[in-house]
Amino acid sequence: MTITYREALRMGLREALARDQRVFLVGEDVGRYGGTYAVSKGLLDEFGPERVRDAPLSELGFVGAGIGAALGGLKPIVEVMTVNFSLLPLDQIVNTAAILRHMSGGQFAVPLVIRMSTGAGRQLAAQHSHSFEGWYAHVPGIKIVAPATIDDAHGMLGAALDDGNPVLVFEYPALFETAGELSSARVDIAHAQVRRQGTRATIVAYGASVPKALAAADQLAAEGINAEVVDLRVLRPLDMDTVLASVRKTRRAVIVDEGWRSGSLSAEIVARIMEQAFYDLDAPVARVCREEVPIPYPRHLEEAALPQPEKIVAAVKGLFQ
Amino acid sequence: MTITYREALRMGLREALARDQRVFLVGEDVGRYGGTYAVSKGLLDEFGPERVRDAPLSELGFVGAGIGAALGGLKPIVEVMTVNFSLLPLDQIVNTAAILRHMSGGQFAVPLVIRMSTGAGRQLAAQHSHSFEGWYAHVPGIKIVAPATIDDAHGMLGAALDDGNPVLVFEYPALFETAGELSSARVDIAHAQVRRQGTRATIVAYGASVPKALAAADQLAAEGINAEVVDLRVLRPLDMDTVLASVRKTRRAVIVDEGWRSGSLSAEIVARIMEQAFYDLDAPVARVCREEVPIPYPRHLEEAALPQPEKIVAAVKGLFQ
Amino acid sequence: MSHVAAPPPSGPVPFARENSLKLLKDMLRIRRMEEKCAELYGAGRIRGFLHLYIGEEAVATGAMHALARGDNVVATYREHGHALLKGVPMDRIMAEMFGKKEGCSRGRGGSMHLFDAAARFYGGNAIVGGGLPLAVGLGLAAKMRGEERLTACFFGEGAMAEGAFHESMNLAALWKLPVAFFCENNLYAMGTAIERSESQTDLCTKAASYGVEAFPVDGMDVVAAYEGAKRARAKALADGPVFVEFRTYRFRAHSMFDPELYRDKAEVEQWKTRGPIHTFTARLKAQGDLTEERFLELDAQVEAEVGRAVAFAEAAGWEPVEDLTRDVYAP
Amino acid sequence: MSHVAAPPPSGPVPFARENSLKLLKDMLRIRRMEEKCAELYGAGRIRGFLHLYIGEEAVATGAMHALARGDNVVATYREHGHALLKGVPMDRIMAEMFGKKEGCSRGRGGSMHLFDAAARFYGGNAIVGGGLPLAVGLGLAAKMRGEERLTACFFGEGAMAEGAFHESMNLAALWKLPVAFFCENNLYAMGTAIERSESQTDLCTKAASYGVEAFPVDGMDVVAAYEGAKRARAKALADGPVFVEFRTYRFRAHSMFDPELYRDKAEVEQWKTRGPIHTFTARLKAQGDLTEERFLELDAQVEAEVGRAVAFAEAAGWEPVEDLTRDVYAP
Ligand SMILES: Cc1ncc(C[n+]2csc(CCOP(=O)(O)OP(=O)(O)O)c2C)c(N)n1
Ligand SMILES: Cc1ncc(C[n+]2csc(CCOP(=O)(O)OP(=O)(O)O)c2C)c(N)n1
Ligand SMILES: [Mg+2]
Ligand SMILES: [Mg+2]
Repeated sequence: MTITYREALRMGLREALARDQRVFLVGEDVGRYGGTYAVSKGLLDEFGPERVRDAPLSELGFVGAGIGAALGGLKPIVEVMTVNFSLLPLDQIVNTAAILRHMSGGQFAVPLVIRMSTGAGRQLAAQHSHSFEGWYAHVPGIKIVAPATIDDAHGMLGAALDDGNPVLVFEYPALFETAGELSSARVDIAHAQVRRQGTRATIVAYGASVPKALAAADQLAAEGINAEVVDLRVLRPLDMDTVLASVRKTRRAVIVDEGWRSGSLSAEIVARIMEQAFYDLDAPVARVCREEVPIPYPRHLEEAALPQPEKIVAAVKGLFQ
Repeated sequence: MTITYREALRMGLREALARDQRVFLVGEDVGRYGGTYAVSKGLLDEFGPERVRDAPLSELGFVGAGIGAALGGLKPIVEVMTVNFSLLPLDQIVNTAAILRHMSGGQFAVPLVIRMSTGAGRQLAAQHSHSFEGWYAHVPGIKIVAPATIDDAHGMLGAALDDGNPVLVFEYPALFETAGELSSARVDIAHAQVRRQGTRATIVAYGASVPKALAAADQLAAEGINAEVVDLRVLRPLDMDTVLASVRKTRRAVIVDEGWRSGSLSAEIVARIMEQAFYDLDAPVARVCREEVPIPYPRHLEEAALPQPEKIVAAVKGLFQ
Repeated sequence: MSHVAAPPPSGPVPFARENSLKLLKDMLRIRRMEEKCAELYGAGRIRGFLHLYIGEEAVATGAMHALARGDNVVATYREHGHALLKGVPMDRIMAEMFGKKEGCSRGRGGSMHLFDAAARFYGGNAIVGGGLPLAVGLGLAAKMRGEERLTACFFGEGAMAEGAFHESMNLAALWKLPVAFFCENNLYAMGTAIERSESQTDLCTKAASYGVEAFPVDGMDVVAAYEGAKRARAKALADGPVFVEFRTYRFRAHSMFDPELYRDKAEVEQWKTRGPIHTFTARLKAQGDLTEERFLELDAQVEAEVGRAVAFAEAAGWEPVEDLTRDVYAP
Repeated sequence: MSHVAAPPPSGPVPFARENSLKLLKDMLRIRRMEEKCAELYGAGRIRGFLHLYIGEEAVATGAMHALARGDNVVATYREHGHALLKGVPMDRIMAEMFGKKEGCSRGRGGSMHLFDAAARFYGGNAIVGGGLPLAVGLGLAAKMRGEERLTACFFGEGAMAEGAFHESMNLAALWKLPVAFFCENNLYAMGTAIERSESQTDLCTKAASYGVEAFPVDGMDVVAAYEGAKRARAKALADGPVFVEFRTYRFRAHSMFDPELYRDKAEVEQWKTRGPIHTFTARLKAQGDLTEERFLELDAQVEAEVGRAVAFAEAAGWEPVEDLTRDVYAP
């Protein structure tokens, strides 16, 4: 079946709501409006206003309420409309959801999923174009997933609900219109995945950067450089085995990250390669990240600020100089 | 003159308030209570309640008000009692203070200083022991400083107020009782500083980890390893010239960071060394960081979770294996 | 909270004729500028999010006429009208919408982020509630510097559910700051009707609980909006913060992406009978202050201004990529 | 808001004698346990932050007696009393204070982070206002699952300035959740007196602005506290959220580090005349429900319990370092 990334997300939501009465969806405009990006469209009619629950503009309040509802025996899916607004409830995520199990000596589980859209590329300017996946990946006690494919957009939500930990699911509006075949394979939220086999360099990417990495690999192949593309998929805990296996094979790597370069998740990947595969490298690992600037509105400047296939191509070629 | 780190901070505040009528201090309990850590004790009597202004518990509100006051022509020093509470106003810091100058095309400056205490080590448990300096260092548009010495505790505030950008000053309760000589030298907020000369390995640290790094270097010296210690001082923008000069000399490095290992600032330092000094290294760079766990209350577990001189010593020795 | 519109504003307009015509013309300037923006959005000249103020023009028009030049204004992503009437030139607004470097934010902000230091227009904020603490700080600065300067802060009724509203109201009231909180209650926050967003739909009761003077105003009536804002300004400069609920309605979708599943067409049509421009026009005509010719003349002047603004924007240049990271930090 | 204490609670205690003695004993249990904690803090056995509830015992005691076993409680860093009376055994609390693995949070939380799943005691939260949204969620879960279960949420008056308070009240009211908001108004947030923290010092007026039933209760009188909490519980289970302002006072410093520069000794002394334990004792004696011997006997029982708890804590073990990262994630 060929569906879009958006439809895959919706299908995942519908299945989760249908499968378990404890699951409910809460967030701003998830119901009557149908979701800002129309992801939850139709679900209000199907499941009613208790289980597809519109919340007022109060991100701290309803994320915290989601945590409480999880403690109270439900399995909430909280939608924070975009990552840009997720700084408002960050305290609840870091200081309650992430630590409660440990701090209570293992007594309390928080089986919660928080979904949010993330990333730039739609000319929404500085306050609506953040990529904070890397920030969240810094926090012990939560898991972070970044679906880049149709199968992951569909399947990661269910896996996240089954996980028993608070899981943050990052969705990429830049991918919402992409279409592809939905397979019947179950997805896990434990492993990175090689999306394209290659021998001469490894490109590590996640989320909306994955298709960019694949496009770059196509171009490189045309120029005779056979690059492998690893989709991280899970940003915490990192599956370094898959990354390192690829790097040890190719001996060269470029990390692509839509976050600002300094302190982005790409730095952690580089540091781990340094720590664990230093002697396997034929060249220093390179990074392609967001420029260190608030994203400007005009298209040419936004494009210049973000990772692009050409920049990835250039970075890979740079590994051979 | 020998004074404590706390007294040096207070002296910096007093001088700033005395020097410029536009400067004022606002935050929870900075006035009548004298500051949670007694840093601002006495300033209310000296400067009055308008300029040493107690704020209600509303971090988002008064940090945002500080930004507005800066726009309105004042030079606010906003105290967020501890970094742990700074997640509440994070949206104002990231989505307004950091981006306003750029997003407005250079029209609006935000000459604001935000002070907060940070770090663990006082058995305050999971919600009161965070180290988020690295998170802040990810954000373009703000500067981040971390005084580790008496001179820096005294002088960085004035330099921050003169800077013209929003500057976050991180203060270390773990160092408040340390005493030392106050010199008359002016400090900048642009450079890292070599705190101990060495030849065989570089230890990079900041904040409360600096004395730990120095203690480790003493121990290493006793064992015949002459280590150099670099105090980062400024966490954004990073002064990599000083770090790289040291690493190129010693060819080995350990980065110490009180933040959780994955995605801490240490990763960025490692990544930059990879990018810029890969061929100068004789061994992979190592890291000594916080374990990936919410800080537990008992002393033995807290100590086990944090960087300690012995762990730094072991990491440096590991570079030679 | 009833979503049913009251009867259209009517009765004599108590202003000198020239003032009335200025108000009318300013409402038209917002309307025509935004109609043009919608058209340009369709044509792909304007991108990103675009939130139109159409239907709500009486609020910004009445309020801005009540403010002094030296007053500060803080607004939201639905701020084209506020920027224009606070004194940001239309051509610079239009260039900003295009993303051109002659735009009022150098093209970097677009529709949601209009700024103008000279006009004391502090934006343009795409974080709901994000401007409120700023306004408190601007008010604090004015007070500490001994300036006679109001800060007016505009926000939607949806923003009142945010913690930022609560903290800002409390701070402004505690510190007795010269801040006017201008709530534009258009009954919806995206698709969320006020009764699903506020447990207390009487917004003035809510605001009064901070010990702040609060009153409602008919936001479809530019006369009431002007008088309400004027009263608020005087009060705020004398005694500290004031809250005004401007009862209004947006005639268009929330943004250009909104399928409007959440409200009836009939409700929209009913509110349109209270449209601020045609009702004001009718009242002025009724009292002999306006003829159809004069109206058409004004409208033509406005259309000409819009035309010039579009031409300016079209002719303006792009910021060079080399300047991408300029202004991230002070030089 | 006057900081002057009202006359001490007086008049007949309308409970059966055994109930009254149980209330008295529970107040004593909190008091003696905390006095011991203060002593142990001085001796370095307890570390970190320690916030004592001394003076405020009537609130938690009255409230917990009004709750059912199956009710949920969410509290703050000043929560020893709440934990104890919700059913967390004193020895496990004391072991937690020591940081021992037999502690109710495995020793990881200490004073500010007591937890007990069996007692439905959800902490212990060192972020001011942080527990309020949790309580809303617990209430939502109870409602969606059709359980007859109250969630009681305790917080200080200082927390009411936080956005978290505002958002939580609004959500609970909108969704009509069975949540009791129990505000412990002790007039200070650290060193900040209520009139510098709230523009509206009448907290019930403030709470009522959310469309929530709100009433004040004398928090120094365990009779009033019990009756207030009982009324709140019934109302919340039937109709949705209720707010109760318990007017109380802390006799000790904010935490063990506080030099108390911000209030007069005379004010503290005056409030001490209203101390919840000695006034209740006097009333029971006056009506013949208590003799001095019986009081001493109760007190001795309590002292014995405290002694056992300390012995338990002393004997308990440390969590091994190998378990440091256990429970970060689900197994
Ligand atoms: C903090 C935050 N949350 C959510 C959004 C998405 N959003 C943009 S506008 C809006 C509705 C705001 O409604 P209201 O305050 O009534 O203003 P109106 O649009 O009606 O003028 C929402 C939910 C946002 N921009 N910021
Ligand atoms: C978000 C946050 N800000 C600041 C603090 C520091 N702090 C701890 S307790 C406290 C005062 C709280 O006062 P109140 O809510 O009245 O409770 P009380 O201590 O009087 O019981 C403050 C400012 C904190 N823990 N959390
Ligand atoms: Mg609205
Ligand atoms: Mg208090």
